[in-house]
Order: sequence, then C-alpha cells, then structure tokens
Amino acid sequence: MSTGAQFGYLIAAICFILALKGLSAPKTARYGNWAGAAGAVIAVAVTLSVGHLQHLGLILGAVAVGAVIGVPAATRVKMTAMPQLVAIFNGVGGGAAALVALIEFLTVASQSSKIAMGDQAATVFTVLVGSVSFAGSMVTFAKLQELMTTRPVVLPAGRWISGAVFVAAVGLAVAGLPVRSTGLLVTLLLVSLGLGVLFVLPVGGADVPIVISLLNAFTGLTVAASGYVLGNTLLIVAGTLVGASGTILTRLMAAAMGRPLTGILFGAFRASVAGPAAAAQNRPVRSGTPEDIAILLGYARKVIVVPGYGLAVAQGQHTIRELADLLTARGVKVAYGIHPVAGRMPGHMNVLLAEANVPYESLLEMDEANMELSSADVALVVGANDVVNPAARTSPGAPIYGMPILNVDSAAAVVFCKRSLRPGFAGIENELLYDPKTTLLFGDAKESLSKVVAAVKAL
Amino acid sequence: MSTGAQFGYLIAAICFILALKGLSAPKTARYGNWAGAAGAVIAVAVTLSVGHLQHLGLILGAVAVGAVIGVPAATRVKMTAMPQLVAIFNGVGGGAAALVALIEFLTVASQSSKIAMGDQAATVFTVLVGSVSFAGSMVTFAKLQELMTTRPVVLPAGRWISGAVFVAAVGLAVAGLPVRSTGLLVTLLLVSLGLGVLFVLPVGGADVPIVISLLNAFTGLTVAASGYVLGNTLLIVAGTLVGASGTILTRLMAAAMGRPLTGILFGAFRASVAGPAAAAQNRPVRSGTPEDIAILLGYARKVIVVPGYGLAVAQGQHTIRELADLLTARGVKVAYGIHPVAGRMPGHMNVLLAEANVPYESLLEMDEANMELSSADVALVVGANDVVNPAARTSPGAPIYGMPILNVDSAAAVVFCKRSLRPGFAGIENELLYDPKTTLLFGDAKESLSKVVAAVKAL
Amino acid sequence: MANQIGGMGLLTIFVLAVFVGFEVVSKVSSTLHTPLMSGANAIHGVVLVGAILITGVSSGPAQITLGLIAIVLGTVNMVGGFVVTDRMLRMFSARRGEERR
Amino acid sequence: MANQIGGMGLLTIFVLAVFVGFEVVSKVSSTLHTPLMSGANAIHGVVLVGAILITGVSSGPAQITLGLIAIVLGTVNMVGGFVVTDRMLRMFSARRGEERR
Ligand SMILES: NC(=O)c1ccc[n+]([C@@H]2O[C@H](COP(=O)([O-])OP(=O)(O)OC[C@H]3O[C@@H](n4cnc5c(N)ncnc54)[C@H](OP(=O)(O)O)[C@@H]3O)[C@@H](O)[C@H]2O)c1
Ligand SMILES: NC(=O)c1ccc[n+]([C@@H]2O[C@H](COP(=O)([O-])OP(=O)(O)OC[C@H]3O[C@@H](n4cnc5c(N)ncnc54)[C@H](OP(=O)(O)O)[C@@H]3O)[C@@H](O)[C@H]2O)c1
Repeated sequence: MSTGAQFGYLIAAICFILALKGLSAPKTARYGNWAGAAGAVIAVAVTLSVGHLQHLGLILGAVAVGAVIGVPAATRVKMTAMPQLVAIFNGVGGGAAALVALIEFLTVASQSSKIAMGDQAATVFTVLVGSVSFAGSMVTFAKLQELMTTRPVVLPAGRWISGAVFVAAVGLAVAGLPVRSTGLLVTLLLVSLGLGVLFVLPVGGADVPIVISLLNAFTGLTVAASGYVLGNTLLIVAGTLVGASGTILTRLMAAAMGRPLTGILFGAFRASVAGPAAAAQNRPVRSGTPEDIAILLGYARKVIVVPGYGLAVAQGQHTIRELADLLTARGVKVAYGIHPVAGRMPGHMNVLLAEANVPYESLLEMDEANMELSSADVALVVGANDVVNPAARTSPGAPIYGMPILNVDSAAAVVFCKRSLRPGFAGIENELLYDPKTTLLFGDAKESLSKVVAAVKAL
Repeated sequence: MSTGAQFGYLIAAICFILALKGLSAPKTARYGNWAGAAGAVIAVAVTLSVGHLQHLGLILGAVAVGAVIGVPAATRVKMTAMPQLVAIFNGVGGGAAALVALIEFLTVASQSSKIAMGDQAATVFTVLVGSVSFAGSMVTFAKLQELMTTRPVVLPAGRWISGAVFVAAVGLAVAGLPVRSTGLLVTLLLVSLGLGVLFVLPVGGADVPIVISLLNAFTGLTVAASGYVLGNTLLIVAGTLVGASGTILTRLMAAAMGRPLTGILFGAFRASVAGPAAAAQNRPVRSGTPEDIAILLGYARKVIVVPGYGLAVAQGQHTIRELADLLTARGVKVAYGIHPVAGRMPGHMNVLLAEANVPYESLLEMDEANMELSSADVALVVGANDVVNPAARTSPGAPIYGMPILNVDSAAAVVFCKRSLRPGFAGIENELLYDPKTTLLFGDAKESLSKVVAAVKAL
Repeated sequence: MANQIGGMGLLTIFVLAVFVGFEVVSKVSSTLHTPLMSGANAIHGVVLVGAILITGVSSGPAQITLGLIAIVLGTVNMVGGFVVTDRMLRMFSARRGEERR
Repeated sequence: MANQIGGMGLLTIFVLAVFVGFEVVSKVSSTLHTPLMSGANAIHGVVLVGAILITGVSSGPAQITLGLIAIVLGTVNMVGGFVVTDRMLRMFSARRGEERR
C-alpha cells in the first residue's frame, strides 16, 4: 500500500478519534458525527483509489446497494424504533467483519500452507465474536421490534445449554488455531451464531440497549481483529476505539441503572418477577377522569412531568408537549424530570422530547428535578413506573433497590397515566399507585393525554 | 530487536501512560509516579539484557555516575529550590537526546551515504530542539537560583537578535536536510544553544515555571524524534506523551495566571513595570508591631492565611503552621486560601504547606477561600501581593487585569507581612496596602511570624 | 496480506487506541449515551474498507459473493449509522442557542 | 538503525500517543501541576534507553565519549526526576486518610 494511501488512512483514524471526542459533549456532538462521516468518506475514497482492485464495478454496485438499504432505513425509522435500528446496523457490521476474515482465510488457504499463528488467532477471534455479535444483534432486534416476547426467555436448563455451546465454540476456536480447515471454521461460525442467540435470549426487553452497547463493543473488537488479519492499521485503530469506548459506555449505562452488568446479562430479575406483582392486584386505587386531571393540573402552580417507557411506546411526546404549552399559557410552571434510564435506551427521553420541540431549559436532570418535585403541586407520571418507584429507596429486597429515582412522592399530588396496574420492567409492585395522594388515569398515554388536553381547553 | 524486548518496551510504555494518568489525580499521584519509575526500570533492564551491547562496563559506570549525581540532588534539595532542579533535570534530558541524534548521525555517516529523508529530518529536529531545551533550561536554572537577575533581560534590539538567531537555526536545519555534513550539524547545535539562551532571557523570574513546563514539552518531543531516528517505539511513545501532556500542562498553567502564553514568552509585562510602582511610594500606610498583630489575630473568630511567593522565599512555612496551631488552640478558626499561582510554581504553596504538615482540610481552593474571606475577621497575607491585588478586578489597564484573585479586601481586617512597599512580580502598585483596614508588618516573613508567635504566646 | 508494520507495532497501536477510546468517552453525560453508541456503531462500519480490499483481490466465485455481501453489510452499517446518528443529534441541537451551559 | 515498523506505523503511534497525552492530563487540578510536570520530566528521561543502545554499538572514541555523557545526562534526568517527584508527593499523601474527596 502506498504511503499516500496510508496517510489518508491516518487522517481517517484521526477523524474517528475526533468523532468520539465530539460525540462526548453536547455542544460538539453533531460536529463529531460529521467528523466521523468525513473519516469514513476519506477511508473509502482512499481504498477505491489505491487501484489494483479487481471487480470494481461489482464493488461499487454493492456499495450502492448498501447505501440504498441503509439511508432510507435511517431516515424513515421512527424515533422510538431507534434502538432496534442501531442493533441491526451493529449486527451487520459484525457479520461483515466475520465474512472478511473468512474470505481472507479462504484466499490464504488456497495459496500457501504455512500458518502464521497471530493471523490464525485473529481470524478465529473475528469469526467467533463477529458471529456472536451478528446473531445477538438480530435477537435484540426481534425483541425490540416485538417480533418475539420482550421478557427474558429462559430455556429449560438454559444455563447448561448456553454453557455447553460456549464451551463448544471456544473449543472449536482453539482447535482451529493450529490446523487450516475450512470445515472447522464454518462450523465455528455456525456454533457462534447459536451462541449469540443464546447469549441474548435471557435478557429482558428493557435491558436490551445495554446488550446492544456491549455487542457494539464486540463488533469494534472484531473489526480490529479483522484489521490485524488484513494488516490494515485503520481497521485496527477504528475497531479498537469502538471496542474501548463501547466497553466504557456499556459500564456507564449499567451504572446509570444502578445494577451490575453481570446481573443484566445473566440474572435478569428472574427470582422476583412473579411473586408480589400477582399478589396485590385487588387493593383499592383512586382513578380519575380526564376532567378531574384537567382541573388538578389547570389550577396548579407547578407541575413536573415524568415521562417513561410508556410515553415512548404510545408515541405521546407531541401530546404531552401540547398539554404543557396549554398549562404554561394558563400560568402554570411546567418542567420535565428526566430519569437517565427512563424510556427504551439511555437518553431516549431527551431525544423524544427534543423531537417534540420541548425547550431544552425545561428538561431537568434527576437531582434538579428532585429539588423541584418537593415544591411541586402535581407530579404527572406518564408511562413511567420503575423510575418513580419508592421501593428503590425502601425495600432492600427489590431488584431496583439502590437505584436513584425521581421522588414524585414528595409532590403534593401524583397522577399516573398508564393502562393498568401492571408493573414496569422490573416486575415489582409500585406502592405509590395505592397511595392516597395518587390519582390514576387509565388508558394509552397518548389517548389519555389528548383527552386531558381537550378538558383543559374546556376549563 | 527481539519480540521479547519489544514486548518489554510496550509494558514500559503502558507504565508511562498509567503514570501520567495517576499523576493527574490527588489520590493516585504517588502510585502514578511509581508506575513511571517501574516503567523506567523495565525499559533499562530490557535494554541492558538484549545483549549485543559493547562497552557494557563503561555503560554501567556511566549509569552509576548519573545515579550518584541525580539521587542526592533530588533528595537533598530544599522544597523551595524544586523548580530549578526540575529545570536542570529537564535540560540534561534534552541534551542527552541531542547527543543521541548526533552520535547516530556520526555512526550512519561513517557507514553509508544514502540519506533517508525522514531520519535526517528527525536528526536535525532533535539537535535543534534538544539544544534549545538544554540551554534554555540552564538559563532558567540561573534565574531561579538567582545566579543572575530574575527580571526580564531585554538586550538592545533583543527582538531582532533573537529573530536573526531563530532564522539562522531554522536555515541551518533546512540546509542540513539534504546534505550530510557533520560541520553543519555541530554549527546547528551551537546556534541552537544560543537560541535557547535568547529564548529564556526576556522571561521574568516568576514566569519561569511556565517556561520550564514548555521546555519540558520540547524535551519530550525531542526524545520522540530521537526515538524515530533510532527506530525505537518506546522513546517515540514516551516522548510524545510528555510532549503532548506538557503542552496541555503549559496552557493550563498559563490559564491559571489569566494570561496568554505569548505574553509570558515575549511580552513579560515590559510596558507597565516602571510607571505606577515608582509614583505612589510616599503615601501614608499603617504599620503595626508584632504585638498589635498578635492581638488582632488572637481575639479573632476566623482568620484566613494567604501565603505567597515571599513565604516560600523566607522559608516561613513551619512558622506559619506554628502560628496557626497556636491560634487554633485559642479557639480561632484558621484556614489557608491557596491561589493557584501563588508561590514559585503552580501548586507550590500546597507543597510547601504540606511539608509543614498543615492539615489538608484547612487548605481552601480559590472559590472556597473567597466565600470564607467574606466572613473572616482577619486576612493574614504572608509574602503575597499580586494574588490579592484588587487591581485585577478594577484596573482594566493592569497586566494582571482579569486574573481571578483572593478577595482579601472582603475580610474585616487585612494584615500584610512583607519587607517593604515594593510591588510583586507583576510590578504594579497594590492599593490595598494603603487601605484603612490594612495593617503592615514589615520584615522578612519568617522573622516577623516568629515574633508574632512569641507575642501570641504572651497574650 | 502481509503485515507491513510488524506484530509488535500493531500491538502498540492497539494498546494506544484502547487508551484513547477509554479516555475520550469517560466523561460523557447520560443524555448523550444513545447518540454516542450510535456514532461509535457507525465508526466500526469502516470494516467496509476491509471488505472492499479483500473483494478486490479475490478470485473464486464463492469468495467474491461473500465479499460483495460483506460490502453491502458494511455499507449499511456505516452509511445508515452516520445518518441515523445525525438525525438524533439534529433534534438535540435544534435549540443550541438556548442551551444552558 | 532500521525502522522496523515503517514510517507510517511510527506516525500512527505518534498521533495516538498525542491523543493519549492530551486526554490523560486534561483534567488535572492546579494543585498537581508541579508534581505532574516533574513526573513527566522524569518520564522523558527514558532517553537513557536510546543513549545506552547507541553507545553499545558505537566504535569511535568520540562517539563513545559522547554516548557516555548522554548516558550520564539521561540517568540524572530519569533517576533524579522520579526521586524528586516522589519527595513532593510524599508530602501530599502524608495525610491521605483525612482527605476530603
Ligand atoms: N432507558 C434505558 O436505557 C433502560 C435500559 C435498560 C433498562 N431500563 C429499565 O427500564 C425501566 C424504565 O423505567 P420506566 O419507568 O421508564 O418504565 P417501566 O418501569 O418499564 O414502566 C413503563 C410503564 O409504562 C406503562 N405503559 C406501557 N405502555 C403504555 C402506553 N401505551 N400508554 C401508557 N402507559 C404505558 C406500563 O404500564 P401499563 O402496562 O399498566 O400501561 C409500565 O408500567 C427501568 O426499570 C430501567 O432500569 C431502561
Ligand atoms: N505560582 C506560579 O506558578 C507562578 C508562575 C509564574 C508567575 N507567577 C506570578 O507570580 C505572582 C505570584 O503572586 P504572589 O502574590 O505569590 O507573589 P508576588 O505578587 O510576586 O508578591 C510577593 C511578595 O512577597 C514579598 N516578599 C518577598 N520576599 C519576602 C520575604 N523574605 N519576606 C516577606 N515578604 C517577602 C514581596 O514584597 P517585599 O519585596 O516588599 O517583601 C512581594 O510583594 C503572580 O503575579 C503570578 O502570576 C506565579
């Protein structure tokens, strides 16, 4: 490879570093993404122009096909479906890396018989981890798209099956090191696909974003390893960057949920899902009509809205915005309390509310929101549950115990918009639903809010 | 070089990264330094054990000589003389790098006649910057050790001379790229030494630490370039790390003083030194006896001590500690307000006071100190001037204008311990000396404080 | 394909890149977790470069077919990733001027 | 001496090391400026390694003499630097237990 091309790759690598740096701060995030895209363009342009490439027409055709698939998917997807799209994109990247290593292996196998240990190890690693990442991402997609249940799927003797497949994959990988057998490598690929599926199945729906982040880091490492196989520094740098930053990011996400990563991957709240949720269903609650809620809100001085998973599902972000505007016009002070893990992925609520043009100033981070809540007249909880569940403070046995929550119970009155008394992701009862100062507004978040909007207008 | 040796170098490089990381946080600073030392030991051990080295006896002897010089110097130096020691250590490092490049040049010149452009550029760079760093560091040493004046030295037509020498050095460097002439390289070395001297001469004594930090970054880059010449990855990584972190550190230091780096290097407050300082000397001030001060302090509820350059010079850290202990025993609340650029180098006051066993809790950073000062009965300013000069807030023309200061004028009473009414480093009058609520205690800081200690004991 | 810069050099590059990756994102606020994940995801789409390089030197039909599939997948990852990240961030930055810090 | 890993590989290493250097120290508190400067100063004393390597393959008396001088200088830089940094930090850490954060 010419020095010029290598220099181009170095520039691309610098772009990627600047991209991650930019993406880490709100002010520069967008420029960061552009820097990354610029790096990608440079990298591809350099690659195409180094010459010596056969099948250039086919290659350009394949790039065009990829773009025709990727761009519309990215531009048309609903904001609420973002996570599954990221999962797909991540999976295909892992798949591509595994294929690259496989092709390189086939090419070298047909040419020489000397085995370079380092290359062989990198090949095996790429095939294994790339396949896990691909298959795992597809399962997360299926879960998030609700093509399958979002609850943790625990096969009978699941641990044993997963363990056996894991051992098989590692065994095949080690066996593949000294020999050069295409059959072995393809078997490894298939077993690794199975491992990827088994890895993600026991993870609950709301934990899936963490797993996507983890698989993202996996794919990064896979790309780095495929770069090692090809002797390409750019792939090594870019893949390693993503591998390292993805690992940190996964840990930060898990930390924001107050739970260890191993618990998310392997524990999945299995022990405590059924018990209390079933028990307490027939205690009395106070439910209100949209008109009741409209009066409560319309004559309050300060209302804090706490949005959650259910708002995202119901696509109610524009309706809540409309309600907030109406209330503000009536002189009510309205702000939003954003829990870091509310919604489907970290930061998801910010994205959703930004889409609905909610002013940035009225989005309060957790600590700020908790200060405001103590002087609020009404806390309006829309499709959220776990992030306001006092059990996190009070029940040492609860799976969310210790997670910082939004203390809506410190407001003078609490309104819950949800469809039923069913618990949220963590599967535990929320005592606050039965509290005398709580009013429930049953129904889909978007529909309920529309009715409240109409009722406030009629006040 | 064997893979084993290269692996050892990689471990050493990781140690150096961890060293810088550790040194950046108070809790881990000491471990960081140890990690660095471990990396150094590994690097040297690997180097000595790769075999193939001639003159091993001489080499070990030279290492022993270096250790015999370096260790006692480092263990015996007074805390106040730290900056000049760091300057020396930095300078000899730059010198060593320049010599390494020179020797490599001589060796290659005697063996082959093909010139590798990259190597040649790195050689020329190393000789130039290494010599600047060496000579510059020696001048900073002379300034700090007061072997010469600490004021900025401005030669007649200084800018022109410096400019000419700079152009000559760069010209020689460029001329040295295509040809292989030992004479040219030695000339470059000598001219660069001159450039180093001229570079540092116009810098004022109190700015010297910033220049040391800059020269430190220079030496780092020099070492990286010499690593390039030798094809040694460890030197490249270690040198670059120091070059990059040293650059950031220099900017942080300059920022803490509220002045741009170019001003420090080339401006050096020249315009405003003489004027106001001379004018206002014969206005009345109130001076007190040690007994007056003892009464003021002994019956206060809260005293904030603001130490500065003069305390370091007078070595009064133990005496101020003694005074603070006495006052605390009397029920007076005592704390220290630490300005980031008080003393001779950034963080110098923390080091000095830590040496005197001042409890960490009573060292207040600037913002905290300013809050405490507004409710303090007495601000005791010991050998400080610029860092408490209200001109930084009030006189847009002053060289220190805009620098954050410790607002001792918000305390109920102010005591200055200094030898005269002479201004501090910035050379500007301090109006606070003439304020009615100020009392001056003239004399060397350590002696004055001892007298105050005696007087407080006698209360 | 030969490693032009030697295994140990590549390992050094790997180690340094790990540190850069760790340090650069270690202070990100939770608001940006999702776009950061998505942006990092787009970056590893650079595997496209590897797919192009390997396809360009392949000869057997199986290898070329696999190579083209890898190119399609890599392109989807890269192009889709940057576009979707930009979409997310566009919403954040719509009111940049009013931002608080 | 030959560059074993190629100019571009070395440049990549250089660039990555620049980023690591920038990122790692960018959040240091002013209290630690002096020890950090001193510690970084000690690290570049690793030029000693270069001085040893070059002296070990030198033959002319001039080169050996210069090499030995470089070794002495490098050792002073490295050994002295770590020792003096430790001395500074020892004072800071004397009361680690009572530290506030
Ligand atoms: N954000 C993240 O990054 C992330 C990642 C992984 C895990 N998690 C976890 O996800 C949970 C998030 O907490 P959360 O409070 O936002 O959600 P949650 O605790 O899962 O509760 C969501 C609530 O929304 C209601 N809901 C669902 N669809 C609705 C609709 N169409 N209209 C109205 N209500 C609807 C559900 O009650 P009904 O069925 O009665 O309507 C449910 O109680 C936490 O446990 C967190 O740890 C979050
Ligand atoms: N810390 C850093 O990193 C750093 C680096 C570069 C520059 N600077 C600059 O240095 C200055 C530091 O401010 P500062 O307030 O600490 O010092 P300063 O403004 O230079 O004032 C020091 C004062 O100490 C007095 N003094 C000197 N020797 C003394 C002795 N033996 N006993 C008693 N008093 C004595 C001097 O007055 P008499 O002569 O009347 O006694 C002088 O007014 C700032 O301008 C800062 O920008 C600091």
